[in-house]
Amino acid sequence: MMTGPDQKLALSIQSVSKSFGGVQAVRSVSLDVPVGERRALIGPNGAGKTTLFNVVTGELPADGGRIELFGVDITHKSVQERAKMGLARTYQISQLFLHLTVEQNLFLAASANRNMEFHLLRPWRRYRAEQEWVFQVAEQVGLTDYLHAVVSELSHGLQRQLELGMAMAMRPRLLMLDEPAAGLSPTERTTLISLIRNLPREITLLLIEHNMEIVLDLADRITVMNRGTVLAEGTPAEIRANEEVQRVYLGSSYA
Amino acid sequence: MDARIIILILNGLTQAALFFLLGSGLTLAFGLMRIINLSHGAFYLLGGYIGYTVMKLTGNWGLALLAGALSITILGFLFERTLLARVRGQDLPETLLTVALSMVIADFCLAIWGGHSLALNVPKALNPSITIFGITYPGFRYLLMLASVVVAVGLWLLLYKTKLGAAVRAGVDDRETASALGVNIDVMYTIVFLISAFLVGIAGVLGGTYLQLSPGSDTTILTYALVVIILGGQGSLLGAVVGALILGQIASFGSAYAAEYWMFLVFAPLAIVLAVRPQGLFGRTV
Amino acid sequence: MHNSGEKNGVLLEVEEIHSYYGDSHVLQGCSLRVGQECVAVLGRNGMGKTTLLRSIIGLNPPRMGRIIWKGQDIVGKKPFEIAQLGIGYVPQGRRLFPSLSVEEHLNLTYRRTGRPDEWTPARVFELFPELAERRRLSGARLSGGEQQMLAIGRALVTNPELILLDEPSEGLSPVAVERVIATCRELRKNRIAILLVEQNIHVAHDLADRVYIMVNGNTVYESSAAEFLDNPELRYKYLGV
Amino acid sequence: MLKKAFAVVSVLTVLSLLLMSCAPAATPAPAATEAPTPAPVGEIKIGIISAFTGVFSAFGEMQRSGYLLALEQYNYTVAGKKIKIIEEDDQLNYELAITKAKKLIEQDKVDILTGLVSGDEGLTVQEYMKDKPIPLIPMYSAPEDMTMRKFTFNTLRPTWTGAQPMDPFGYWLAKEKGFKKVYMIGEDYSYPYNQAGGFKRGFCRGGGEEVTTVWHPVPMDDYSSIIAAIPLDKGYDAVIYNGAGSDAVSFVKQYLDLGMHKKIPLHGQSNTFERPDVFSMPEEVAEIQAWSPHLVADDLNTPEWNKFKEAYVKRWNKPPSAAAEFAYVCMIMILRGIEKMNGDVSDKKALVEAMASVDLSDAPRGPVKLDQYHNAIENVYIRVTAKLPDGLGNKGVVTIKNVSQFGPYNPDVYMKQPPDDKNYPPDKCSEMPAEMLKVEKDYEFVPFGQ
Amino acid sequence: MNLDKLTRLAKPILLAIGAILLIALPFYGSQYTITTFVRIIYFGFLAVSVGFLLGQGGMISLTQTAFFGMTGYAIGLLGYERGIPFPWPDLIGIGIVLIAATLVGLVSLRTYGLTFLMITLAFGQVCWAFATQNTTLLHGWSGFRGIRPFVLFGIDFRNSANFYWMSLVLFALGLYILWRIVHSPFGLALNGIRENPRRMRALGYPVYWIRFVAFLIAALYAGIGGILAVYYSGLIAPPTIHLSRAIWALLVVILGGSSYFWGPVVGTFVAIWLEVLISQYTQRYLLFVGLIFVIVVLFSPQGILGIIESVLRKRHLWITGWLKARTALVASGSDKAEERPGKEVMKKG
Repeated sequence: MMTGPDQKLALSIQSVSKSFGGVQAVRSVSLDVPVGERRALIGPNGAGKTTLFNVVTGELPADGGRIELFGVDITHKSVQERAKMGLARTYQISQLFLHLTVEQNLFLAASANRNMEFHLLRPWRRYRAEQEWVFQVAEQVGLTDYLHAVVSELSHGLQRQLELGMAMAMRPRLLMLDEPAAGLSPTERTTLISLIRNLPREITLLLIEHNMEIVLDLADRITVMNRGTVLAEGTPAEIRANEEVQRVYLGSSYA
Repeated sequence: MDARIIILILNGLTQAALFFLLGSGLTLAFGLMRIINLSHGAFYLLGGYIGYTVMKLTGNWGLALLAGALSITILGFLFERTLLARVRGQDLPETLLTVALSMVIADFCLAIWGGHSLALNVPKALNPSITIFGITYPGFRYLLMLASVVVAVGLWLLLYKTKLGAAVRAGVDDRETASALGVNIDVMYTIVFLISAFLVGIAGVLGGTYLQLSPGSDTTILTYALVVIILGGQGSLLGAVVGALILGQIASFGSAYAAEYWMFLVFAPLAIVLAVRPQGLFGRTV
Repeated sequence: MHNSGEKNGVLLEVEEIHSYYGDSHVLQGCSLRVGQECVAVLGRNGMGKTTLLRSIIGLNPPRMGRIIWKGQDIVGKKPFEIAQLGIGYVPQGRRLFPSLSVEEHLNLTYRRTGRPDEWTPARVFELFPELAERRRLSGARLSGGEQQMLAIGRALVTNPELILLDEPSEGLSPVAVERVIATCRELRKNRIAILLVEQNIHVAHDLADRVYIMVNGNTVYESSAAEFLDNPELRYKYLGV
Repeated sequence: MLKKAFAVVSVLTVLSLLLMSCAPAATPAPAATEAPTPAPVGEIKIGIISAFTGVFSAFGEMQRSGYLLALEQYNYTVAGKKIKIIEEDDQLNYELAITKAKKLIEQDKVDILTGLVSGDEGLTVQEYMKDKPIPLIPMYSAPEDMTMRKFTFNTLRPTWTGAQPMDPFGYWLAKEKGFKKVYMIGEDYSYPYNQAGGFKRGFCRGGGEEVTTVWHPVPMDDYSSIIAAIPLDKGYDAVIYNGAGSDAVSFVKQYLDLGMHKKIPLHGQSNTFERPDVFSMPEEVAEIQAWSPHLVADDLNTPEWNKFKEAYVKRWNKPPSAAAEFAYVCMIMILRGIEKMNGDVSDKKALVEAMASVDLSDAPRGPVKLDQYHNAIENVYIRVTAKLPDGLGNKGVVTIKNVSQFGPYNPDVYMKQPPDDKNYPPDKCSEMPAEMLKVEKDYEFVPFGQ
Repeated sequence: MNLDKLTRLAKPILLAIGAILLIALPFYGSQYTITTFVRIIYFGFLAVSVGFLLGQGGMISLTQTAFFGMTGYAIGLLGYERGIPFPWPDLIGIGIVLIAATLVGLVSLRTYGLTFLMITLAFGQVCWAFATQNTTLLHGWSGFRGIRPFVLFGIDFRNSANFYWMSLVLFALGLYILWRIVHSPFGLALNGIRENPRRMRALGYPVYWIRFVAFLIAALYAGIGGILAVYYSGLIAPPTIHLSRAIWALLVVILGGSSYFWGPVVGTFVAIWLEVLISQYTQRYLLFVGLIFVIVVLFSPQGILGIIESVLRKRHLWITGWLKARTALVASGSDKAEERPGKEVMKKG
């Protein structure tokens, strides 16, 4: 279950900080995720998990520290450059192209890093390789029947599946999922978890989730954050046994 | 310094005074309501025309100023309450509604006051030739600059020294939270819109006195006002001051030294400001 | 203790409301009651807790269902009207106004009632002396804990009978969380009802008389706070902890 | 979805409101101009393009009052034929003018085309009409080339050119008033070029030395920079403002505001002090006694003028203006021409000839006849601003009789000169081609009213 | 089935008939009809330009008329006045449009929504004011007039039929190319930006540059329309690029249906013909056009094409419903509509 220490790192975060106004959301966080690992990031609300995500993807600039992606320093690279290096993410609140079809959404994600955005004259449907990849991804995330449906007419669960599909379609090497199951019904959640579980193992996974069930089910290792810092890191068993985590995350220290 | 240069600077300041009256209300309304009132130019024209008619009837310039300002305020109130409030929050329909109103007003003005050029003639008492350091300049223009400074100070006091001003600023920052805390944001909208209409009504009469009024003044004036707020930054009072000063001097020196190109000269600061700070010199990122 | 709501008469009653956020159906028939007490709404992320508070204060009016405040249906009223009826709101993430100073925050929302024990900016400064020291400072330049105090203070000066608190402990240091808890106790002493949305179970544990559990936009469980919070099975079932 | 639908609905409503508001409001289609349907046999169609809306709408309205008066006097019937007019508004947009002209000619198949306010409008439509037989009668449009270097047989203009009143004015200022140097500030477009050209020729011929010309773009709001730049120490006898409409109002007001009239006198071109613009100027305008030339003076007192004025005031309840009189005369010429043809307008060439030979010696402003290029030969009046019983206006000072578009010059020599523009004729009289200024017989000045 | 075949055939047949009718227009249409169609084409270019930005990219630009006028001014200045022979002034004009679009685009495309609208409005007005103020080059209010079309390969385009055919070919070509662009990965990316620029950025798309290229394409179309306009009307002057024209173009796009590819074309066609037809009866034709706008909008905020689509969809439903009833009796075929009841039965079972 644990990946060997000799393996290369997919993501390496070294003392990264980020603050908004007077609030320090992320304080000198360091985190290493080896290639191929499935890592969960847990912690109470406001622990700085989503902010850390945004800093890693480049949507927010880091105040300090260093971020490496597959051994390359990306601290000052743009969102686009990071995406091109194989970094993909999903959002806590779905960020989809609501008035396009599922197929179009997936195609946009699939062709994102293929430098096709300025191909002006050839219809996108004629890019066979991308088309096939879109079908493949659609199948992976269970959307084959909805390829021609307009996204805004899909149910919330299907939209979350598409959110995952969009990230998958980018052929990521590091996939970051921000509460993929947020707001789903139990059946929808089960579907989504199995979709995530069946993702190819070579994709490194970094996952924010509140639901312990999901975390224990999916993660190889868990990092616990609290108030902007890393509190603990370990295998699910270790984390479960960690009293400090219990205290903070379950909030029993004040009892 | 050359007397001519001084006169040009004074001209620039006079124009800046007018531009500030036009731009300040517009920029406040945009900051709070997130709409651009594209009927601002038409308000200017109508205010000026109403002032003109009152002046014709009574011969009292002060009354004309009052009538112009108040009538536009009332019009602004009716427009805001009956039409804009219906599409509140949908910025595009709101904005296009103002376009429609501007066209209706312009056409209405054409029907009532016709196509010729009209101007208010200021009483001599308000317009003495004032000679300072050997430079003679119309007193009315000094009056215009003074009025503009008074308005700027007044707006500043209103915004930063009163509870109303705090409410407006809170609304600009976060209108949802302000309203959830008991601030009647709709009333704020109306008040700001009224201030904006009042100022443009005054500007109409002042502009109709030192310039003239004719069909087409509305779009020209609207363009000036937009340039002022794009330069200065949307929602910023200080921005309106600075934007107006810049545009005023460009207009004055431009029309003296490069009459054929001066409007094009406006393009340059506009492009530079937008390239460096898309939100304008003193605007906040939205 | 847990049935104090019934004893003191019901202040707020939410009946089967359905609210939407954009196209997504967030609240699906959610109901609850708040009397003269502190009620906590618990649940995982994305279950609709924040939307519930937004629906009550009128920022996200429900499309179906009723919200009764002291016998009056307030659905369809504008947020400021609801606020003026005596509901204070402390939004998630504080949401202070960056261009207003601390003092202006309090003066802006201060609503005179004429009661001798009313909350005035001065009384808020008494309660939070650290804010008094920073009264001229912009709200954005306070520390997280101070921001939360100001957010509570500015709701307090509207002199509400009920305060809606949305995750007050979020992102705060333990000391600041303690401060928030102490403040809420102070409010309870002043007979201000509290509707609290929390993720931090211990805050709920310390404050709440009753709890509701929200799952998928619905309140699926209701009990006294102790009954729920001291039962690990229930906690695990609903909150996964 | 509903919200979005409402948004789009409101957008469209707004835009359509906007469209409606663009519709000509000042010109309700009068019942009289609508031909009864079905159209009677032998109906004659006159197409009219004018700026009924837009910045020149004042002229459009005045024109309309003028030609409708003429038509009503004829009861819309000439030689037993019903006259149908089709009015089209071009909003002073030349591109629209050409579209409307195409519509009137290709679609409505009008027999005669008239109207037109501005010079550019006129040249544009003439350009389109040049290979068509339909007669074109510009009512206020004044570029001299329309009846000169670009003369087309079907163009008839019983009104004026830009230079026509200005040449005698310049001559009079130099010859009678002894002016040597004047400073002319003008609007930067073709009509003022032509006015300046006429002025310069007349001024130099009369013994003047220099007309310094300065041009400003139109429209402009603040003239004080330009006024501040007028050199007071270079020995200029006067400033002449070569502009009209809103520019004139602003310029004159600011000239007085800055107190310049105390330092150097101000005069104007033909339209500078015209009614109704002069009404918007300060009362002091009457005191500064500014001169300007035109074909009409507000205190004309001839039987023809008085008769016209009476009818006009009775019909429209306002005093007539030059634009109204011009339109009236044009329509009278058209109707008399049709009358001459006995109502048969199928031969357009004959119709043009008939109209060109119509007797207009009873025109309200004074006798009018057409020269070989179909432009009017008529009286020019030099006037001075004054307070008249019916408000500010212009009192006649001097009459110059029978002025043609060529002035006193030889038409052939005149037409060999390049058209007037902002750099030609030159500012200095010494640089003016000598052969140009040679005349056989020069103007005589008759005191006004004699 | 039969109906499907029919509808599948109907489209190309109707298209072919339409194309033939359009091509043969000079043989049966009146002079004025040709005039009007040429106007539809050059204004169509302008509307397509505005519609492409609005419909595909979600940008409301009020600078498009300035681009429309720039080629005209280039032709007037270089071709008519300086006598530079055809195609050079036209090509230089296109070049100027692209340079101007680059300047305006680089600056304004950093903003979205109303700010973008406001900035493009200001730039459009600056161009207009420049055209009116500059007399040395652009002749201020007068502009240029008397510009005549060219003779190319022995074809005289001063002949209105020839000119019409040329315009038609250009328009067809332009629309075809635009259709390809809209359906290319680029067009899709542009749609993605309209929907959610933030996600597009996270996906790694150069959002700014995609919008920029779209802006250039739109400017190019406006510029080509301007070339046709100047040759056909023979003149270019400031009123051509006034704000009211920009608003008119926006309105036409919304009338046709801004989210449809053919929306701007349909909108222009309808608006210009309405203007022509109604103005024969009343001076107040704009009021009638306005009323028709309101009616269209009440029934479909998606413009005329929105109405047509919803009518067709309803018809289609009705027809399939009818077919379903018939086929149920026959109980044959694998029509999709019949699968549903089957599934339900299965569930129940």
